[in-house]
Amino acid sequence: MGVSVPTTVCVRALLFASYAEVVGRGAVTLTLTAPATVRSALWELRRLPGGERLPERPLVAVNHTHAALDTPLSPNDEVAILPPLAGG
Amino acid sequence: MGVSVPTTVCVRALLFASYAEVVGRGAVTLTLTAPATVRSALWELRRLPGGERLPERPLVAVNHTHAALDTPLSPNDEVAILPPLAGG
Amino acid sequence: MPFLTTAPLDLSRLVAEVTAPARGGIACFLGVVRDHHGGRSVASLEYSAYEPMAEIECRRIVAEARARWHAEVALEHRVGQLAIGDAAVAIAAAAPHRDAAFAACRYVIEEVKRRVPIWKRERFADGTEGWVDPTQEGGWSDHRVDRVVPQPAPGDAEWGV
Amino acid sequence: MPFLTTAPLDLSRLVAEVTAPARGGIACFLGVVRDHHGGRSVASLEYSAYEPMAEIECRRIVAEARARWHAEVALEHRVGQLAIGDAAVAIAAAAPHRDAAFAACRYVIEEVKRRVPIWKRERFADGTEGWVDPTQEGGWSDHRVDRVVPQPAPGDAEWGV
Repeated sequence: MGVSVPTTVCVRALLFASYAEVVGRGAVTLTLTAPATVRSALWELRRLPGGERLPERPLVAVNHTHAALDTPLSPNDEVAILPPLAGG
Repeated sequence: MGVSVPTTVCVRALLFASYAEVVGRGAVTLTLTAPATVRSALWELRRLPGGERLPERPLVAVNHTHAALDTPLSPNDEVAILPPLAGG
Repeated sequence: MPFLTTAPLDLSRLVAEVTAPARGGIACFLGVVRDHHGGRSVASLEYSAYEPMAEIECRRIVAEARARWHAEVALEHRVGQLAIGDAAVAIAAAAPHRDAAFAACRYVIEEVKRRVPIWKRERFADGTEGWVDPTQEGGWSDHRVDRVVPQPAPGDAEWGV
Repeated sequence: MPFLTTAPLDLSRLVAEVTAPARGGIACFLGVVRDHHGGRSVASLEYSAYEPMAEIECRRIVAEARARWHAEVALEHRVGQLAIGDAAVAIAAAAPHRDAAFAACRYVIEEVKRRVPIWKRERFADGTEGWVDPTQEGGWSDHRVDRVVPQPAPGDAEWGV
Protein backbone atom coordinates (compact mmCIF):
# COMPACT_ATOMS: atom_id res chain seq x y z
CA MET A 1 0.00 0.00 0.00
CA GLY A 2 1.61 3.35 -1.03
CA VAL A 3 1.38 6.65 0.87
CA SER A 4 -1.02 9.11 -0.73
CA VAL A 5 0.88 12.23 -1.81
CA PRO A 6 -1.39 15.27 -2.26
CA THR A 7 -0.74 16.94 -5.57
CA THR A 8 -2.55 20.17 -4.80
CA VAL A 9 -2.50 22.68 -1.92
CA CYS A 10 -5.63 24.66 -1.16
CA VAL A 11 -4.96 28.05 0.53
CA ARG A 12 -6.90 31.18 1.32
CA ALA A 13 -5.45 34.37 -0.23
CA LEU A 14 -6.29 37.81 1.13
CA LEU A 15 -5.93 41.13 -0.66
CA PHE A 16 -6.11 44.51 1.07
CA ALA A 17 -6.60 48.19 0.35
CA SER A 18 -5.46 49.16 -3.16
CA TYR A 19 -4.73 45.52 -4.09
CA ALA A 20 -8.29 44.50 -3.20
CA GLU A 21 -9.55 47.31 -5.40
CA VAL A 22 -7.57 46.34 -8.49
CA VAL A 23 -8.71 42.72 -8.24
CA GLY A 24 -12.21 43.66 -7.06
CA ARG A 25 -12.24 41.29 -4.10
CA GLY A 26 -10.56 40.83 -0.72
CA ALA A 27 -10.39 37.05 -0.46
CA VAL A 28 -9.78 34.25 -2.96
CA THR A 29 -9.47 30.51 -2.41
CA LEU A 30 -6.60 29.14 -4.49
CA THR A 31 -5.81 25.56 -5.45
CA LEU A 32 -2.07 25.37 -6.14
CA THR A 33 0.14 22.59 -7.47
CA ALA A 34 2.32 21.06 -4.75
CA PRO A 35 4.90 22.06 -3.60
CA ALA A 36 3.37 25.51 -3.29
CA THR A 37 5.00 28.78 -2.21
CA VAL A 38 3.84 32.36 -1.76
CA ARG A 39 5.20 32.97 -5.23
CA SER A 40 2.92 30.36 -6.77
CA ALA A 41 -0.09 31.89 -4.95
CA LEU A 42 0.87 35.33 -6.24
CA TRP A 43 1.24 33.90 -9.75
CA GLU A 44 -2.37 32.72 -9.61
CA LEU A 45 -3.61 36.01 -8.21
CA ARG A 46 -1.91 37.92 -10.99
CA ARG A 47 -3.90 35.85 -13.52
CA LEU A 48 -7.20 37.16 -12.11
CA PRO A 49 -8.90 40.03 -13.96
CA GLY A 50 -7.04 43.16 -12.80
CA GLY A 51 -4.44 40.97 -11.09
CA GLU A 52 -1.80 42.00 -13.62
CA ARG A 53 -1.67 45.29 -11.70
CA LEU A 54 -0.39 43.52 -8.57
CA PRO A 55 3.37 44.02 -8.24
CA GLU A 56 5.75 41.13 -8.81
CA ARG A 57 7.37 41.51 -5.40
CA PRO A 58 4.79 42.77 -2.88
CA LEU A 59 4.96 42.50 0.88
CA VAL A 60 3.46 39.17 1.89
CA ALA A 61 2.44 37.36 5.06
CA VAL A 62 1.59 33.76 5.83
CA ASN A 63 -0.65 32.96 8.78
CA HIS A 64 -0.29 36.52 10.17
CA THR A 65 3.49 36.62 9.97
CA HIS A 66 5.62 38.54 7.47
CA ALA A 67 6.98 36.08 4.92
CA ALA A 68 9.03 35.87 1.72
CA LEU A 69 8.01 34.92 -1.81
CA ASP A 70 9.68 31.54 -1.44
CA THR A 71 7.96 30.74 1.87
CA PRO A 72 6.31 27.32 1.41
CA LEU A 73 2.54 27.02 1.77
CA SER A 74 0.70 24.18 3.51
CA PRO A 75 -2.95 23.27 3.07
CA ASN A 76 -5.33 25.85 4.58
CA ASP A 77 -2.63 28.47 5.07
CA GLU A 78 -3.73 32.09 4.94
CA VAL A 79 -1.51 34.03 2.55
CA ALA A 80 -1.91 37.81 2.51
CA ILE A 81 -0.70 40.22 -0.18
CA LEU A 82 0.01 43.56 1.53
CA PRO A 83 0.14 46.97 -0.17
CA PRO A 84 2.77 49.39 1.17
CA LEU A 85 1.98 49.89 4.86
CA ALA A 86 0.73 53.30 5.94
CA GLY A 87 -0.04 52.96 9.64
CA GLY A 88 1.34 55.09 12.42
CA MET B 1 35.05 119.73 38.79
CA GLY B 2 35.98 116.00 38.59
CA VAL B 3 33.63 113.08 37.92
CA SER B 4 32.68 111.22 41.06
CA VAL B 5 33.92 107.59 40.85
CA PRO B 6 32.04 105.25 43.20
CA THR B 7 34.46 103.13 45.17
CA THR B 8 31.94 100.53 46.30
CA VAL B 9 29.25 98.43 44.57
CA CYS B 10 26.20 97.35 46.55
CA VAL B 11 24.60 94.10 45.28
CA ARG B 12 22.02 91.63 46.47
CA ALA B 13 23.30 88.06 46.81
CA LEU B 14 20.93 85.07 46.86
CA LEU B 15 21.64 81.59 48.16
CA PHE B 16 19.47 78.56 47.48
CA ALA B 17 18.77 75.05 48.74
CA SER B 18 21.84 73.47 50.40
CA TYR B 19 23.84 76.70 50.10
CA ALA B 20 21.16 78.65 51.97
CA GLU B 21 21.28 75.99 54.67
CA VAL B 22 25.03 76.14 55.23
CA VAL B 23 24.99 79.94 55.51
CA GLY B 24 21.66 79.99 57.36
CA ARG B 25 20.06 82.60 55.11
CA GLY B 26 18.79 83.00 51.56
CA ALA B 27 19.62 86.64 50.85
CA VAL B 28 22.52 88.91 51.80
CA THR B 29 23.23 92.51 50.83
CA LEU B 30 26.92 92.90 50.00
CA THR B 31 29.01 96.05 49.69
CA LEU B 32 31.94 95.26 47.40
CA THR B 33 35.02 97.25 46.41
CA ALA B 34 34.81 98.50 42.80
CA PRO B 35 35.39 97.07 40.29
CA ALA B 36 33.32 94.10 41.53
CA THR B 37 32.80 90.69 39.97
CA VAL B 38 30.84 87.59 40.89
CA ARG B 39 34.12 86.28 42.31
CA SER B 40 34.40 89.17 44.75
CA ALA B 41 30.77 88.63 45.85
CA LEU B 42 31.47 84.94 46.39
CA TRP B 43 34.62 85.86 48.37
CA GLU B 44 32.48 87.89 50.77
CA LEU B 45 29.86 85.16 51.07
CA ARG B 46 32.54 82.60 51.93
CA ARG B 47 33.59 84.80 54.86
CA LEU B 48 30.12 84.50 56.46
CA PRO B 49 29.68 81.94 59.27
CA GLY B 50 29.25 78.60 57.45
CA GLY B 51 30.24 80.28 54.18
CA GLU B 52 33.50 78.35 54.06
CA ARG B 53 31.39 75.36 53.01
CA LEU B 54 30.38 77.08 49.77
CA PRO B 55 32.43 75.73 46.86
CA GLU B 56 35.08 77.87 45.21
CA ARG B 57 33.54 77.50 41.76
CA PRO B 58 29.75 77.18 42.07
CA LEU B 59 27.19 77.80 39.36
CA VAL B 60 26.30 81.50 39.41
CA ALA B 61 23.77 83.81 37.80
CA VAL B 62 23.55 87.59 37.51
CA ASN B 63 20.15 89.20 37.04
CA HIS B 64 18.50 85.83 36.22
CA THR B 65 21.07 84.81 33.62
CA HIS B 66 23.79 82.18 33.98
CA ALA B 67 27.12 83.95 34.47
CA ALA B 68 30.82 83.31 35.12
CA LEU B 69 32.96 84.07 38.15
CA ASP B 70 34.58 86.99 36.34
CA THR B 71 31.27 88.53 35.24
CA PRO B 72 31.37 92.18 36.42
CA LEU B 73 28.74 93.40 38.86
CA SER B 74 26.98 96.77 38.72
CA PRO B 75 25.18 98.49 41.58
CA ASN B 76 21.93 96.74 42.57
CA ASP B 77 22.68 93.62 40.54
CA GLU B 78 21.18 90.38 41.81
CA VAL B 79 23.87 87.73 42.03
CA ALA B 80 22.74 84.17 42.74
CA ILE B 81 24.87 81.24 43.92
CA LEU B 82 23.28 78.05 42.62
CA PRO B 83 23.78 74.55 44.05
CA PRO B 84 23.91 71.72 41.49
CA LEU B 85 20.60 71.82 39.62
CA ALA B 86 18.19 68.94 40.16
CA GLY B 87 15.08 69.84 38.17
CA GLY B 88 13.42 67.77 35.48
CA MET C 1 -6.91 44.98 25.43
CA PRO C 2 -6.75 45.05 21.64
CA PHE C 3 -4.22 47.43 20.08
CA LEU C 4 -6.65 48.52 17.36
CA THR C 5 -9.71 50.56 18.22
CA THR C 6 -12.33 52.64 16.47
CA ALA C 7 -12.68 54.89 19.55
CA PRO C 8 -10.79 58.16 20.01
CA LEU C 9 -7.37 57.53 21.55
CA ASP C 10 -6.76 58.58 25.14
CA LEU C 11 -3.09 59.22 25.88
CA SER C 12 -3.79 59.81 29.57
CA ARG C 13 -5.11 56.28 29.92
CA LEU C 14 -2.01 54.84 28.24
CA VAL C 15 0.23 56.93 30.51
CA ALA C 16 -1.66 55.67 33.55
CA GLU C 17 -1.19 52.09 32.36
CA VAL C 18 2.61 52.39 32.26
CA THR C 19 3.18 54.64 35.29
CA ALA C 20 4.77 52.93 38.29
CA PRO C 21 6.88 54.09 41.26
CA ALA C 22 10.07 52.56 39.86
CA ARG C 23 9.74 54.23 36.44
CA GLY C 24 10.96 57.82 36.45
CA GLY C 25 10.69 58.60 32.73
CA ILE C 26 7.68 58.32 30.44
CA ALA C 27 8.08 59.14 26.75
CA CYS C 28 4.96 59.36 24.59
CA PHE C 29 4.12 59.79 20.95
CA LEU C 30 0.92 60.83 19.20
CA GLY C 31 0.56 60.63 15.44
CA VAL C 32 -2.08 63.12 14.37
CA VAL C 33 -4.00 63.39 11.08
CA ARG C 34 -2.60 66.34 9.14
CA ASP C 35 -4.61 68.65 6.94
CA HIS C 36 -2.19 68.47 4.03
CA HIS C 37 -0.36 65.67 2.23
CA GLY C 38 1.86 66.12 -0.79
CA GLY C 39 0.60 69.68 -1.24
CA ARG C 40 -3.06 68.62 -1.34
CA SER C 41 -5.70 69.57 1.20
CA VAL C 42 -6.99 66.52 3.10
CA ALA C 43 -10.59 66.53 4.31
CA SER C 44 -10.63 63.22 6.23
CA LEU C 45 -9.20 59.75 6.06
CA GLU C 46 -9.91 56.17 6.81
CA TYR C 47 -7.52 53.64 8.27
CA SER C 48 -8.13 49.96 7.53
CA ALA C 49 -6.18 46.98 8.81
CA TYR C 50 -5.56 43.30 8.37
CA GLU C 51 -6.77 43.06 11.90
CA PRO C 52 -5.63 39.66 13.20
CA MET C 53 -2.12 40.20 11.88
CA ALA C 54 -2.04 43.85 13.03
CA GLU C 55 -2.89 42.76 16.57
CA ILE C 56 -0.18 40.12 16.51
CA GLU C 57 2.48 42.50 15.13
CA CYS C 58 1.59 45.17 17.69
CA ARG C 59 1.90 42.61 20.48
CA ARG C 60 5.29 41.51 19.15
CA ILE C 61 6.60 45.06 18.88
CA VAL C 62 5.51 45.94 22.41
CA ALA C 63 7.10 42.75 23.74
CA GLU C 64 10.36 43.55 21.96
CA ALA C 65 10.49 47.06 23.41
CA ARG C 66 9.71 45.76 26.91
CA ALA C 67 12.48 43.20 26.76
CA ARG C 68 15.12 45.43 25.20
CA TRP C 69 14.67 48.49 27.43
CA HIS C 70 13.06 46.98 30.54
CA ALA C 71 10.24 49.36 29.75
CA GLU C 72 6.50 49.19 30.17
CA VAL C 73 4.83 50.07 26.89
CA ALA C 74 1.24 50.87 25.91
CA LEU C 75 0.16 51.22 22.28
CA GLU C 76 -3.08 51.93 20.48
CA HIS C 77 -3.81 52.49 16.81
CA ARG C 78 -7.10 53.85 15.65
CA VAL C 79 -8.93 52.47 12.60
CA GLY C 80 -12.00 53.64 10.72
CA GLN C 81 -12.91 57.21 9.83
CA LEU C 82 -10.67 59.92 11.31
CA ALA C 83 -10.95 63.68 11.13
CA ILE C 84 -8.13 66.22 10.80
CA GLY C 85 -6.42 66.59 14.17
CA ASP C 86 -7.49 63.16 15.45
CA ALA C 87 -4.75 60.96 16.87
CA ALA C 88 -4.18 57.87 14.73
CA VAL C 89 -1.58 56.25 16.98
CA ALA C 90 -0.69 56.73 20.65
CA ILE C 91 2.31 55.27 22.48
CA ALA C 92 3.47 55.57 26.08
CA ALA C 93 6.77 54.02 27.20
CA ALA C 94 7.91 54.15 30.82
CA ALA C 95 11.34 53.14 32.10
CA PRO C 96 13.50 53.82 35.13
CA HIS C 97 15.40 56.50 33.16
CA ARG C 98 14.55 58.75 30.25
CA ASP C 99 17.07 57.38 27.74
CA ALA C 100 15.34 54.02 27.80
CA ALA C 101 11.88 55.57 27.74
CA PHE C 102 12.66 57.66 24.64
CA ALA C 103 14.39 54.74 22.90
CA ALA C 104 11.50 52.36 23.56
CA CYS C 105 8.92 54.92 22.40
CA ARG C 106 10.85 55.66 19.22
CA TYR C 107 11.33 51.96 18.51
CA VAL C 108 7.61 51.28 18.78
CA ILE C 109 6.51 54.02 16.36
CA GLU C 110 9.19 53.08 13.82
CA GLU C 111 8.29 49.39 13.96
CA VAL C 112 4.55 50.10 13.80
CA LYS C 113 5.13 52.00 10.58
CA ARG C 114 7.41 49.30 9.20
CA ARG C 115 5.54 46.14 10.18
CA VAL C 116 1.89 46.59 11.14
CA PRO C 117 -0.53 45.96 8.24
CA ILE C 118 -2.57 49.16 8.27
CA TRP C 119 -3.56 51.27 5.28
CA LYS C 120 -4.73 54.82 4.93
CA ARG C 121 -7.17 56.20 2.38
CA GLU C 122 -7.25 59.97 2.08
CA ARG C 123 -10.29 61.97 1.04
CA PHE C 124 -9.20 65.27 -0.41
CA ALA C 125 -10.98 68.59 -0.22
CA ASP C 126 -11.66 68.37 -3.97
CA GLY C 127 -13.70 65.18 -3.52
CA THR C 128 -11.11 62.72 -4.85
CA GLU C 129 -9.57 59.92 -2.82
CA GLY C 130 -6.36 57.95 -2.79
CA TRP C 131 -4.48 55.23 -0.92
CA VAL C 132 -1.39 56.54 0.81
CA ASP C 133 1.80 54.82 -0.33
CA PRO C 134 4.81 56.02 1.68
CA THR C 135 7.14 54.23 -0.76
CA GLN C 136 6.03 56.28 -3.79
CA GLU C 137 7.12 59.70 -4.92
CA GLY C 138 4.32 62.05 -3.87
CA GLY C 139 3.01 59.56 -1.36
CA TRP C 140 0.16 57.84 -3.20
CA SER C 141 -0.24 54.40 -4.64
CA ASP C 142 0.14 53.70 -8.35
CA HIS C 143 -3.20 52.01 -7.88
CA ARG C 144 -4.79 55.16 -6.61
CA VAL C 145 -8.37 55.43 -7.76
CA ASP C 146 -9.74 58.94 -7.71
CA ARG C 147 -13.34 58.02 -7.15
CA VAL C 148 -15.53 56.60 -4.45
CA VAL C 149 -14.86 52.89 -4.35
CA PRO C 150 -17.57 50.30 -3.66
CA GLN C 151 -17.40 48.66 -0.27
CA PRO C 152 -16.09 45.09 -0.12
CA ALA C 153 -18.68 42.35 -0.30
CA PRO C 154 -20.40 41.75 3.04
CA GLY C 155 -19.46 38.47 4.65
CA ASP C 156 -15.80 38.83 3.83
CA ALA C 157 -14.61 38.92 7.41
CA GLU C 158 -10.94 39.38 6.59
CA TRP C 159 -11.52 42.72 4.94
CA GLY C 160 -10.22 45.39 7.25
CA VAL C 161 -12.26 47.80 9.31
CA MET D 1 1.11 80.95 31.60
CA PRO D 2 3.95 80.40 34.05
CA PHE D 3 6.13 77.33 33.53
CA LEU D 4 6.30 76.58 37.25
CA THR D 5 3.22 75.45 39.11
CA THR D 6 2.32 73.87 42.43
CA ALA D 7 -0.71 72.14 40.85
CA PRO D 8 -0.62 68.57 39.49
CA LEU D 9 0.62 68.52 35.89
CA ASP D 10 -1.86 67.74 33.13
CA LEU D 11 -0.19 66.31 30.02
CA SER D 12 -3.48 66.31 28.11
CA ARG D 13 -3.72 70.06 28.42
CA LEU D 14 -0.16 70.53 27.17
CA VAL D 15 -0.89 68.21 24.24
CA ALA D 16 -4.00 70.21 23.40
CA GLU D 17 -1.97 73.43 23.48
CA VAL D 18 0.46 72.20 20.82
CA THR D 19 -1.91 70.23 18.60
CA ALA D 20 -2.65 71.82 15.22
CA PRO D 21 -3.73 70.48 11.81
CA ALA D 22 -0.30 71.05 10.27
CA ARG D 23 1.57 69.15 13.01
CA GLY D 24 1.47 65.40 12.50
CA GLY D 25 3.80 64.31 15.30
CA ILE D 26 3.61 65.05 19.00
CA ALA D 27 6.34 63.76 21.31
CA CYS D 28 5.87 64.07 25.06
CA PHE D 29 7.87 63.47 28.19
CA LEU D 30 6.85 63.07 31.80
CA GLY D 31 9.40 62.94 34.60
CA VAL D 32 7.87 61.06 37.51
CA VAL D 33 8.97 60.92 41.18
CA ARG D 34 10.56 57.53 41.79
CA ASP D 35 10.30 55.54 45.01
CA HIS D 36 14.03 54.82 45.20
CA HIS D 37 17.21 56.87 44.79
CA GLY D 38 20.71 55.54 45.28
CA GLY D 39 19.35 52.40 46.88
CA ARG D 40 17.34 54.31 49.50
CA SER D 41 13.58 54.31 49.78
CA VAL D 42 12.10 57.76 49.11
CA ALA D 43 8.91 58.77 50.91
CA SER D 44 8.28 62.16 49.30
CA LEU D 45 10.15 65.15 48.00
CA GLU D 46 10.04 68.87 47.62
CA TYR D 47 11.09 70.89 44.60
CA SER D 48 12.13 74.48 45.15
CA ALA D 49 13.17 77.03 42.54
CA TYR D 50 14.80 80.38 41.99
CA GLU D 51 11.50 81.29 40.44
CA PRO D 52 12.12 84.44 38.37
CA MET D 53 15.21 82.91 36.78
CA ALA D 54 13.55 79.51 36.34
CA GLU D 55 10.68 81.13 34.42
CA ILE D 56 13.12 83.00 32.21
CA GLU D 57 15.24 79.93 31.47
CA CYS D 58 12.15 77.84 30.67
CA ARG D 59 10.95 80.53 28.27
CA ARG D 60 14.37 80.63 26.59
CA ILE D 61 14.54 76.86 26.22
CA VAL D 62 11.06 76.67 24.70
CA ALA D 63 11.89 79.50 22.29
CA GLU D 64 15.09 77.73 21.22
CA ALA D 65 13.25 74.49 20.53
CA ARG D 66 10.52 76.28 18.59
CA ALA D 67 13.03 78.08 16.40
CA ARG D 68 15.32 75.13 15.77
CA TRP D 69 12.68 72.52 14.90
CA HIS D 70 9.74 74.70 13.81
CA ALA D 71 7.93 73.01 16.66
CA GLU D 72 5.27 74.12 19.06
CA VAL D 73 6.36 73.32 22.60
CA ALA D 74 4.58 73.31 25.96
CA LEU D 75 6.44 72.84 29.24
CA GLU D 76 5.49 72.76 32.89
CA HIS D 77 7.56 72.00 35.98
CA ARG D 78 5.96 71.35 39.31
CA VAL D 79 7.35 72.79 42.55
CA GLY D 80 6.47 72.22 46.19
CA GLN D 81 5.67 68.90 47.84
CA LEU D 82 5.36 65.92 45.51
CA ALA D 83 4.41 62.33 46.23
CA ILE D 84 5.83 59.17 44.69
CA GLY D 85 4.41 58.75 41.17
CA ASP D 86 3.62 62.45 40.73
CA ALA D 87 4.86 64.06 37.53
CA ALA D 88 7.54 66.69 38.24
CA VAL D 89 7.96 67.85 34.64
CA ALA D 90 5.75 67.57 31.56
CA ILE D 91 6.69 68.44 27.99
CA ALA D 92 4.75 68.26 24.72
CA ALA D 93 6.43 69.06 21.40
CA ALA D 94 4.50 69.06 18.13
CA ALA D 95 6.01 69.34 14.67
CA PRO D 96 5.03 68.47 11.11
CA HIS D 97 7.04 65.23 11.36
CA ARG D 98 8.06 62.95 14.20
CA ASP D 99 11.83 63.39 13.92
CA ALA D 100 11.50 67.07 14.77
CA ALA D 101 8.93 66.41 17.49
CA PHE D 102 11.18 63.88 19.24
CA ALA D 103 14.27 66.07 18.86
CA ALA D 104 12.51 69.14 20.27
CA CYS D 105 11.08 67.18 23.20
CA ARG D 106 14.44 65.65 24.01
CA TYR D 107 16.18 69.02 23.76
CA VAL D 108 13.75 70.60 26.21
CA ILE D 109 14.15 67.98 28.94
CA GLU D 110 17.94 67.97 28.61
CA GLU D 111 18.17 71.76 28.78
CA VAL D 112 15.70 71.96 31.68
CA LYS D 113 17.95 69.62 33.66
CA ARG D 114 21.06 71.53 32.66
CA ARG D 115 19.92 75.15 33.02
CA VAL D 116 16.76 75.70 35.07
CA PRO D 117 17.48 76.58 38.73
CA ILE D 118 15.37 74.00 40.52
CA TRP D 119 16.41 71.87 43.49
CA LYS D 120 15.05 68.70 44.98
CA ARG D 121 15.01 67.69 48.60
CA GLU D 122 14.26 64.03 49.28
CA ARG D 123 12.58 62.75 52.41
CA PHE D 124 13.54 59.14 52.97
CA ALA D 125 11.45 56.38 54.49
CA ASP D 126 13.81 56.33 57.51
CA GLY D 127 12.93 59.97 58.34
CA THR D 128 16.17 61.57 57.10
CA GLU D 129 16.36 64.12 54.30
CA GLY D 130 18.88 65.26 51.72
CA TRP D 131 19.38 67.61 48.79
CA VAL D 132 19.78 65.78 45.51
CA ASP D 133 23.08 66.54 43.78
CA PRO D 134 23.26 64.86 40.37
CA THR D 135 26.97 65.79 40.14
CA GLN D 136 27.96 63.77 43.23
CA GLU D 137 28.67 60.08 43.61
CA GLY D 138 25.55 58.60 45.18
CA GLY D 139 23.47 61.58 44.16
CA TRP D 140 23.38 63.74 47.25
CA SER D 141 25.00 67.01 48.17
CA ASP D 142 28.13 67.22 50.33
CA HIS D 143 26.07 69.74 52.23
CA ARG D 144 23.36 67.22 52.87
CA VAL D 145 21.82 67.74 56.28
CA ASP D 146 20.01 64.70 57.62
CA ARG D 147 17.49 66.55 59.71
CA VAL D 148 14.44 68.72 59.27
CA VAL D 149 15.71 72.15 58.28
CA PRO D 150 14.09 75.40 59.46
CA GLN D 151 12.14 77.27 56.85
CA PRO D 152 13.74 80.43 55.43
CA ALA D 153 12.80 83.70 57.06
CA PRO D 154 9.45 85.02 55.91
CA GLY D 155 9.68 88.12 53.77
CA ASP D 156 12.58 86.78 51.73
CA ALA D 157 10.70 86.80 48.45
CA GLU D 158 13.54 85.33 46.41
CA TRP D 159 13.55 82.13 48.35
CA GLY D 160 12.05 79.41 46.20
CA VAL D 161 8.65 77.85 46.59
